[in-house]
Amino acid sequence: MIFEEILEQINAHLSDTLVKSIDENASPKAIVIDKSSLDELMIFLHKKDNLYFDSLSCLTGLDNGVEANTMEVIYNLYSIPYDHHLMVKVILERTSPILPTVTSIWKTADWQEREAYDMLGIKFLGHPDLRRILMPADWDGYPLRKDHTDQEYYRGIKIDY
Amino acid sequence: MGLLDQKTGNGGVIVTKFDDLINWARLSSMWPMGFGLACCAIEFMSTASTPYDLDRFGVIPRASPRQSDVMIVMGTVTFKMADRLRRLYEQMAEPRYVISMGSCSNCGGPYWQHGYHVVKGVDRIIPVDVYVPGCPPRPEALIGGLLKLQEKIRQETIVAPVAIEKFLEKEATNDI
Amino acid sequence: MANQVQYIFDDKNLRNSEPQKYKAEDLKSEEMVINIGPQHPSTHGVLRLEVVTNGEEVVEVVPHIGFLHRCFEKHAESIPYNQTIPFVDRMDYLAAMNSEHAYAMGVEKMLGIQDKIPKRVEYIRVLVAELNRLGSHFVALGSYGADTGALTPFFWMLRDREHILRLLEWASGARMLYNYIWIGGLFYDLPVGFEERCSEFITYLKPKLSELEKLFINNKIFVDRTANVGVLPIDLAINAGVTGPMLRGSGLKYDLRKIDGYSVYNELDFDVPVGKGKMGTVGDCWDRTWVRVEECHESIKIIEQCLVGLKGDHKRTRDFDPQELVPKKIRPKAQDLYVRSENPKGELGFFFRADGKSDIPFRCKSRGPSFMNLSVINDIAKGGLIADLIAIVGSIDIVLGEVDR
Amino acid sequence: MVTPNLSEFGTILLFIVGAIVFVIIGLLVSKAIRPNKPNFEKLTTYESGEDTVGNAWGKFNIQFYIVAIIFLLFEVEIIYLFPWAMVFGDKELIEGTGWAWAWFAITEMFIFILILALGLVYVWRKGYLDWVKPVKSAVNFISDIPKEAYKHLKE
Repeated sequence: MIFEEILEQINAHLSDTLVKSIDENASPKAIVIDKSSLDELMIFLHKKDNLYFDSLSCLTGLDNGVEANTMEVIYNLYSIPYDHHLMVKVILERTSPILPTVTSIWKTADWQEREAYDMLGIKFLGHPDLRRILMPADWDGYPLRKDHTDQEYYRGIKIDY
Repeated sequence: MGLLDQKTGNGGVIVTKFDDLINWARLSSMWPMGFGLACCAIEFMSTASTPYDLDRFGVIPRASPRQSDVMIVMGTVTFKMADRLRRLYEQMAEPRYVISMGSCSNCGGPYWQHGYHVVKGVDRIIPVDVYVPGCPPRPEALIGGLLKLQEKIRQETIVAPVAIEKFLEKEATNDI
Repeated sequence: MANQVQYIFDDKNLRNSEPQKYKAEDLKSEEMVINIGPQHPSTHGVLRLEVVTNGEEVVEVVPHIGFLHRCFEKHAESIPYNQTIPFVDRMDYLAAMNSEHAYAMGVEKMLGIQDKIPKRVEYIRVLVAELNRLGSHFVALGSYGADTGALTPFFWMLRDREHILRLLEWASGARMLYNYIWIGGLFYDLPVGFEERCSEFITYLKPKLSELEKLFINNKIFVDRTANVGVLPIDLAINAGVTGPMLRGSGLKYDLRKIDGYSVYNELDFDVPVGKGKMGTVGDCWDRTWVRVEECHESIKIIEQCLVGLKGDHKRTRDFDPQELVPKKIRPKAQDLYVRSENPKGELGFFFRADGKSDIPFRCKSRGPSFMNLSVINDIAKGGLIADLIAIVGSIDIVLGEVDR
Repeated sequence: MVTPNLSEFGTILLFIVGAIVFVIIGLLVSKAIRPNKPNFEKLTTYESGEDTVGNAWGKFNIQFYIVAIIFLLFEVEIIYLFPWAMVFGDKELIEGTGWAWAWFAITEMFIFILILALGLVYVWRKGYLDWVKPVKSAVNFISDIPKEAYKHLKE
């Protein structure tokens, strides 16, 4: 089931305006969608009997910097029965990065979304408990943002060298 | 160990100073607390096991700080771990020593530049006695660190250094 | 000037940095919250489990992680590709070679040179990666024995692992964290006589492994401690992103070395052990441990084939330079790429975003297998006893450097 | 040989006093040597580096109480056997009564033990002894993807 057939399935069963653009030289090939159609697409990809994307390999949060003023969330999906990959990209504006959660479909998204929130401040609507997972709870700022500057002291300890 | 044995030789009766006896007892049974954080903990495990045996130095890893004399900080200390490390250090019984094993706990190690969550050296949290360099330090280096700590314990004395305190008091009174 | 102590003490520090989920008032009458906290012999590092117990029975397990978060992704997007390899080693410090192999394969695929890597380099990479897999499984089995109360396997396993460490030190110069697999080749070629010493080690190791199985794996006490404990059904495993020996223990023949066939794994024949529930149900702690032991046998088979290959048609020649394909300036064109490989703990994946302008990756996210494997601990440990919880944590075989990255 | 004017119990008393003194000296010497600097952090309870939640006076499960009571019951039974054993082996009594005393004492003790054994059987049959093991709740997660999809990956 190569990339083009997956595209046909999506356009056939869901609205064909759903896929905003295609990124050919990404490996695995990627489709860019809008966050409003995220839920619908993910459920379709998970449940469709000839797609069966049953494992969300990697959910990546990404900050494109202040001048581009966008953030991205990239889902790497893989289907164990049919052994095919798909990359789904969602572009959000940087000031209020909010998008729906997919924990109801894949349980592995729970911790990965919490990590994306912890590192970049991307809020996932409907997430069971969106808290910081790696950083201390009282750490201010999101470390992986391009414009992040560390606070000077934490517990009285100088952070920079 | 050099402390007590040159005093025997004639019939097995040991005549020694009180300090020597206590220091000899303390340095031959340094029980470290199993405070394994990262890669250095695995290197400590291979130091404690078969080819580089630590038991011959009396070093037996203990699980809780209450029963341990030495805290070997093995690995990277992060800010979230700093509070716990400070509490565990405080909960250790008094003649306690700290060996900072590995360059992560010495000075932040490879994470010194971009490690926002890494404490740049465990001596910002607790006083350290011996620093063992290496990333991770070879087992021989860790054993060297333990021997260095034994030399340090050998010079300790129970009796407070009275002369210095008297001098400081005299110094303090006449410059008011 | 040496750092003087700067830590400011405040008794609310602990709660502010990692708050408890359960306060004292919202506990039922005879429930108790126990912290199997960051400093605990059986958590294999700095993992904190907040366990709500009712007498001996575990009502809920809340894992708290992040105590070893060493900002890998910040480093990966601040320094060039080739300088990130030491940080990749320190992520899963038990299987550094496998992680380097995955990272190097990813960058080579971005540069488009992954098919031009000389065969000898590929064989050396697989050889040292499988040696490192043995070392990682040895520590897993050894510390699992120590968790369930048998110290002999711990010392046996670390004694055998010492041979591997010395072999890899002879090849790369370091015992645990090697920086040996570079992007496009290797740092050094194998020293002369490495293949002979390695086959000696393999012949020494085989009886040791069967000895271990008799003493530890088929030991009645160990079987009673682990059979039917922490059963992970296959549906939950796949959905929760569990991979590696845990997924294979639950009965799915899913090994990336076979499915993706990357590097030269498609030329080597080895089979993939799958949990069959010999001592209890499929997917319990015993199955996961048994799969790890069988994988050690498979790794030995792979190592033998690699040695035959390295002594045979991929022999060491005088003008073989392992660094000939290592590019001076690594500047891949703008693209996204997700590469994955089979780590001893599971599927280690790297997502790259190269912007094509600089030789520093724009974003490099690493998907740690232990991070996913650990997230199922509440589902499989709930309802068991505290002693079973310790056995389950041991069977998941987590490495905190990879959980927290 | 000088007859010791200490009675039997005198030597035992000396032995006890010697033991107590020996222990006290050991404790006092180590108390004098070791540094003693308590502070708030050191006196907090150790729970592998974390704060404790709630106090330790939690209510325990009733099973622990039942097993403790049953143990106590049979412990007391053993204590009653000690004085019996002292009297049972007494030489003069056995010769004096021509072995009748031995038989009487042994049957009396057996009756005593039998009654208690009856109690044990009762407790065992009623099931108060067996520990109520928590039933492991199976993980009820049903994936949307049918099992046949993985057939080729399962032997």
